[in-house]
Amino acid sequence: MARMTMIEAIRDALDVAMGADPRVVVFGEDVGYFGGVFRCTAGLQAKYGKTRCFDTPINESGIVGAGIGMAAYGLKPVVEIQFADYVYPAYDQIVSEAARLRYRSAGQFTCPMVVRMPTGGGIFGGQTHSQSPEALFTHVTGLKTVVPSNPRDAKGLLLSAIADPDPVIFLEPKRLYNGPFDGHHDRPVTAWKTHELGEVPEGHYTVPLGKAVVRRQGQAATILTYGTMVHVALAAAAESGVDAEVIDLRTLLPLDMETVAASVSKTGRCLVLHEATLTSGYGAELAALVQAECFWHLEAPIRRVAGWDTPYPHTHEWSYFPGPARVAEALRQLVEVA
Amino acid sequence: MARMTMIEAIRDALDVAMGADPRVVVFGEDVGYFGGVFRCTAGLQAKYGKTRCFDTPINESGIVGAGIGMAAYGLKPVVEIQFADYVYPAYDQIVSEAARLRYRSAGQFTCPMVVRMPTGGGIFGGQTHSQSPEALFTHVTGLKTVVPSNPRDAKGLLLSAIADPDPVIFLEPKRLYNGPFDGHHDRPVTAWKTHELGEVPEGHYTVPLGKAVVRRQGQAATILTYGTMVHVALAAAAESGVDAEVIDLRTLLPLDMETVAASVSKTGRCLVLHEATLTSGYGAELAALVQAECFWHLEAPIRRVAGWDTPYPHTHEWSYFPGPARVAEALRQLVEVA
Amino acid sequence: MPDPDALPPLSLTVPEPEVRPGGQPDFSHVAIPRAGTVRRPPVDADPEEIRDLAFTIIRVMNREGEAVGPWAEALDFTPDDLLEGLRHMMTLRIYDARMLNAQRQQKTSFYMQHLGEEAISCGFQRALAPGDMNFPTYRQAGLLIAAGYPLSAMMNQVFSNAEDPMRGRQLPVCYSSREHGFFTISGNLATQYIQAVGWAMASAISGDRKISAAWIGDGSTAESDFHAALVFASTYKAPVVLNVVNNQWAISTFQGIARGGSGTFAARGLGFGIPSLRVDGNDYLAVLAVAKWATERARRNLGPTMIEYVTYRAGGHSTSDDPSAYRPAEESNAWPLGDPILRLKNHLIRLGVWSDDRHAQAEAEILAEITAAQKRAEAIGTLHHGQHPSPVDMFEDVYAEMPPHLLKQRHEAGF
Amino acid sequence: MPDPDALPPLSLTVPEPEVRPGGQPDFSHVAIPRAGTVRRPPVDADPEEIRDLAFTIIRVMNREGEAVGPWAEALDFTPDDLLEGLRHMMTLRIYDARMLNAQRQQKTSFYMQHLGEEAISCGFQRALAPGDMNFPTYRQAGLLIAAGYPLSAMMNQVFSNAEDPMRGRQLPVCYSSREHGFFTISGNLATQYIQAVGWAMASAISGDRKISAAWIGDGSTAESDFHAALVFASTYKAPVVLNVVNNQWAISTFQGIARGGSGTFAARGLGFGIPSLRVDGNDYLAVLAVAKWATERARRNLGPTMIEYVTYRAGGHSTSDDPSAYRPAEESNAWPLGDPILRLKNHLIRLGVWSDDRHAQAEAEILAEITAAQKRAEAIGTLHHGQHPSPVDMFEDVYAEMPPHLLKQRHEAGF
Ligand SMILES: Cc1ncc(C[n+]2csc(CCOP(=O)(O)OP(=O)(O)O)c2C)c(N)n1
Ligand SMILES: Cc1ncc(C[n+]2csc(CCOP(=O)(O)OP(=O)(O)O)c2C)c(N)n1
Ligand SMILES: [Mg+2]
Ligand SMILES: [Mg+2]
Repeated sequence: MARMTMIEAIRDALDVAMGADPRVVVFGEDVGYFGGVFRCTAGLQAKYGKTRCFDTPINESGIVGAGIGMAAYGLKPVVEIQFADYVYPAYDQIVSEAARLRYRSAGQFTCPMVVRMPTGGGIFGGQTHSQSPEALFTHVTGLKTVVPSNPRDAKGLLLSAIADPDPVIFLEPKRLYNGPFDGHHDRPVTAWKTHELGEVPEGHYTVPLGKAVVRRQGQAATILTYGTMVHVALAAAAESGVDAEVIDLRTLLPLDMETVAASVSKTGRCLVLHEATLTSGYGAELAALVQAECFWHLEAPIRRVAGWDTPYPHTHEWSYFPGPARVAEALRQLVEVA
Repeated sequence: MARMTMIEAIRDALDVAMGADPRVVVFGEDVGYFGGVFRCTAGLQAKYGKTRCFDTPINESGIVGAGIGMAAYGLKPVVEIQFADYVYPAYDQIVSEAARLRYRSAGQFTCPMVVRMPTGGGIFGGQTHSQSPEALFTHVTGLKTVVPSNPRDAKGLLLSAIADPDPVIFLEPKRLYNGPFDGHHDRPVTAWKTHELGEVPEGHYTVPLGKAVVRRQGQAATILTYGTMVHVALAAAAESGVDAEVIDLRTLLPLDMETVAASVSKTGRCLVLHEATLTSGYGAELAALVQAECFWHLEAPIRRVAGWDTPYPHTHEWSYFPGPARVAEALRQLVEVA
Repeated sequence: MPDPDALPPLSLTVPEPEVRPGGQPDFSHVAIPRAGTVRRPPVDADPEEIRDLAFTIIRVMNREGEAVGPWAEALDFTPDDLLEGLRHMMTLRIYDARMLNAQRQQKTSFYMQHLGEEAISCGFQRALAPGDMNFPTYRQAGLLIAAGYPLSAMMNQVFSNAEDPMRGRQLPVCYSSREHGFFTISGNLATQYIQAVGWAMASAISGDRKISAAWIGDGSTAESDFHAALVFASTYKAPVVLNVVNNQWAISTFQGIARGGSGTFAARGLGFGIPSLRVDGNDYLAVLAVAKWATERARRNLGPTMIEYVTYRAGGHSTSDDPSAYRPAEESNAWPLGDPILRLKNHLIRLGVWSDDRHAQAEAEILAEITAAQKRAEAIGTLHHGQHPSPVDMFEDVYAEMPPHLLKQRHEAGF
Repeated sequence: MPDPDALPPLSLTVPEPEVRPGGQPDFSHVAIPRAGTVRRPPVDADPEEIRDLAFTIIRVMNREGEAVGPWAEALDFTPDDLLEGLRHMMTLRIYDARMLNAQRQQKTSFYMQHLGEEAISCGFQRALAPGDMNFPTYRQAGLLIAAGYPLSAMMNQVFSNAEDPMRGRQLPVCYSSREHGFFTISGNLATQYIQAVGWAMASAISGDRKISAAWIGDGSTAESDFHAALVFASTYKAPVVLNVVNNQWAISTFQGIARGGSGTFAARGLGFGIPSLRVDGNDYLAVLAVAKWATERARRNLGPTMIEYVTYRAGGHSTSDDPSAYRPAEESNAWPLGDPILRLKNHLIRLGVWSDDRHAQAEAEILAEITAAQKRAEAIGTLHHGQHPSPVDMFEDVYAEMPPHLLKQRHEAGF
């Protein structure tokens, strides 16, 4: 199997999808000739021509709005928003249009579109290159929301998303593009080629939407997380000495509640972890669901570890980011509750 | 004291604020000459002139964006979004700009602006005149989010919001504009003049932001709610025979956690109630907070009753709306948990 | 350094309509060229060279009911075609009147009429072919009528009854029919303008021959998605017709608030190098003529065209609106472009293929037809009576396949 | 019914720049009028009558370094003023070079330079008065330099050190100084264009005399808030100058993608009835001249003006960008409008107030000044070394008063 970065895996997924289905079209700011500021679409224009992969004007509402029209026509647009922080101008098109097209037309018009965007912090990107807006999508019915944590999943999930008959928000943790990152920003950078999940099968395969995966088996507590934080959680489990089970949700909506409930019912303790700001983050939904489903199994209050409720600051990046030390400390406190 | 509808109370608050402070300006679609599609600004242009209260082009991003510029200048804009369902085009300006101005300029520029909008269902408005998007604001740090449930609070909260040095999202449950509504849509309409909280003091007074109020004392369970659902909760408490304590949160962010925790610690049971769709709704945050703060007091899982996770349907309005029967049933189940 | 103190203080301009209730309606400032006087350039004309067409009004029928000038000459509609067009407009007007009345009787929650604007949607549709797609607003039901969508289906939706094709999920007038080239109407203004451009781009990407038509009101051109649409249409030369229906009002707000300092709405298109025409929206023949010109441009891959239809919203904005609060009640009568149905009727009489009697007879026939259809629809149900879509339907079509959490909620709801 | 099958299938147009890497740069398609040949209308001219100014390029300095024509004549800057302007531009260029270098040494996370565009921001600022407000993008630091904002404050922010006036919260180049008429820069494109209009409206509402200036890049004019700004500015005649810096590129995307079929970006303003000028952005005197014209319009309550500055982004988009991947490396040299610093220098030499020697000396002085300031800033700290703002600051200024939940989080964070 080929070793790939997450960028290469995403590009490969797009290549496989475009090769298999002429209806797949890819566009966004700088994605055409140049191949995207993170190079996720590099080479696609040269291979498939500039009407299948092209640059757009800088107008996120236009990108998504045009994509909706194309999807309704019968194409399968995979659009890129350059950073998740810039998705808000497109929010109306996503919420009021893409998410409701099937419903309000009683199935006459549908929106099989994927909206890809780099998400999360860890690159000193400050307020406008670091945000994690997933909760703003999970609250919107009609959307599916996906966050891969490694190249193998990224390709398989993206192929599932492209095949999906409904709009999918595909959030790519940019700090994972080039290698797994466990929050130890002061240690040497590791590359995907040293990681098992950097092995990406060739050609077409899928990782199904709505299925979580247990990344680490454990008995003492469950960590529910996704994206970059999966790696932080694994580091924290190792460093805290707490035998935590780490669940990589992969798809936030629809959520694989079965896997979640099974784990928490077993461990009796639950830590919810994400980079996004705490209040009304997706962790709130996870905590609300878990306390409802696993109430009688819970031996301690569910803890949430998340980004502080401030804008994502530039210089303070590592005070802001919920790194392994903070997670480990929370884990220890979680298992100490008698 | 004068008896007023919630519309009159809001208009009165604007009148008081505009009279006291020439920096207060009011604008939005149809708010000028005509006085707003719900008449909340009727008479203000005639009284204060068309540069203090005026019609705008139909561009919500422009309304909020211009408001931000004015607020930074030193005015106090109170803008109206015609329906909360139409706020999404302005979402970028609210999230990326209004909410972060103070922070990113280290206090050089601030945004003392109020964004008013009618929210909620119950008027056969279908998908685009019924939404409750509060959770999309509570997730955004830098904003305050307010939802009044009666004329007296509406005026006092709006005056607080206008005085506040930061941006405030002010959601007005449109089904409460003309009278309290407890979800019994098949019963005769009641008017505010028959309700104690329809008595609105004259002139200036405030209801502080961040303070909840107990609308009904009870021992068996706590209902956390706001807006229209306060009245539904009261009806459900009465009809279910469950001695529920009903808390009207009034401000969702910052939340009056003290009042919430005191009540749930006392009753040991908690029901969270809102009109907005369930998943990732504000109720998730409430449930997450309550289980964390009151874990050892909880005798049953926290229940959430909310709008179904579908777009707000037109004809099915009363199957969709979480009315007193559904709440009463949930209450009964909640107290039955042994 | 400049010294601002040397100048008087600034003040804010807030545009106002010429008259308010109590005043005397006056449209003398609306410059109306005589029918037949505006030139008709070839469809591949350079947009810069036809700028004048964005600042005039293309008109075909003169006061005598004659079709005159180059736009008339380019039309290839038979008298029968025009009689059909008249019937579409009459049908829409009578349907509107019935539905308005039904709303007063609480058989529906809400209604929006087309009074005075019938020529635009009824006419434009005639330039489209099967497979083409409109992205309409709530004031273009004439597109459906002219495309042969059954009135009974429209009524079932208006009455929210068990046969509502939208299964009770949509507002009464927010129709949808893929088959009839009518995209599902959004309650959110302007969002669909850019979707229409995307749809047209998709056709071009696919090497197909379908074109699309975007629709927007004067007030809604202020929305930002209008800009998105013009940017994309201009850049990719999308085969789309960008229609702006300037009916002078946006709820209570006169068109000057959206238009600002530009002379016309059509001028907006010029800023993008998009050929832009301004047309008498109450002149069915003029609408046909410009629609043909613009759709031909799109079909010949020459790119987008903007059309501003000058018309007047003679009724209230919706059943929730009373326009006498913000404009003189007589303003509608003073509107100088006349009534689109009367004007086409006069033309047909002038042609010798129609008469007052036949008109009256047609009116009676249509009314009978609509009344019969309405009876059938009402027999199924109306908003508060009879049979409605099942609440189970409420949970369908959120996704292609119902995810577990929604299934759980459906069970909780008792289904 | 039309028969689309009679026509060939549609295809999508995707605009392409004239050349790509490997090709020969060619700007022969850029029509450049001779300096001094474009007329200067009175500031209260009817926008329709000065349409031509949106399709030409106003230029003042000719090849010989002379200031010629009506725009030159209307300037009232002394040679000393111009020498100061030259110094601003030189300062900005040297500062940029130092900061670029500092980024390579990882003293800052990120930097964006102005190479080739210095005349625009350095020049425009001279037309403003205290109290006026710019709403800049990340490529207008010249506004700050010309307004006298200390370079040390800029560096402290670039280095994210303990003296960073933004307390570590903002990106390096996203400066803010209310005192210097420089609104806090947003990382989100175009959002501030409409805010500038709102600010100007506020001044007019208050009966004040302050005006504002909005800034946007060619690529960002595609954003929807650009439309919002033009609509509001046009409707309320806001005292704002709407600046568009057309530096030919938006990261890797050439300006044709944003501009589409319209001849120029200035043409966009015309669609709103806003007087729109196109100016040589590499001609410091031309920038001064149009800035003066437009600000005078604003101050005299005549409403908004749009200015398109024609220039070229000679460097990479940012330190994250390598332009050789998408455009010929030599393109920058082929750019026909020359270097703004050299051009002003030549003019001043021609005037007899400057010389090559004095220029070299000034360069050395400025470099020394900046190097000294940089030393001081670096002594405080750089991104990964020295002293930084306290993480406590991270929790401040989210709200005027810290709400309980944030206080709790601050405690949890250990402060
Ligand atoms: C995004 C959004 N904002 C506001 C509204 C409320 N609204 C509905 S119709 C309307 C006026 C539209 O006027 P115009 O575009 O001129 O169309 P007309 O009604 O005249 O046909 C407004 C403001 C809306 N539906 N969507
Ligand atoms: C809303 C938004 N979308 C995308 C971006 C990413 N982005 C940053 S700069 C840029 C290009 C802007 O080009 P232009 O407006 O021409 O300005 P220039 O960089 O040439 O000065 C893009 C796409 C952003 N910052 N904000
Ligand atoms: Mg209108
Ligand atoms: Mg540029």
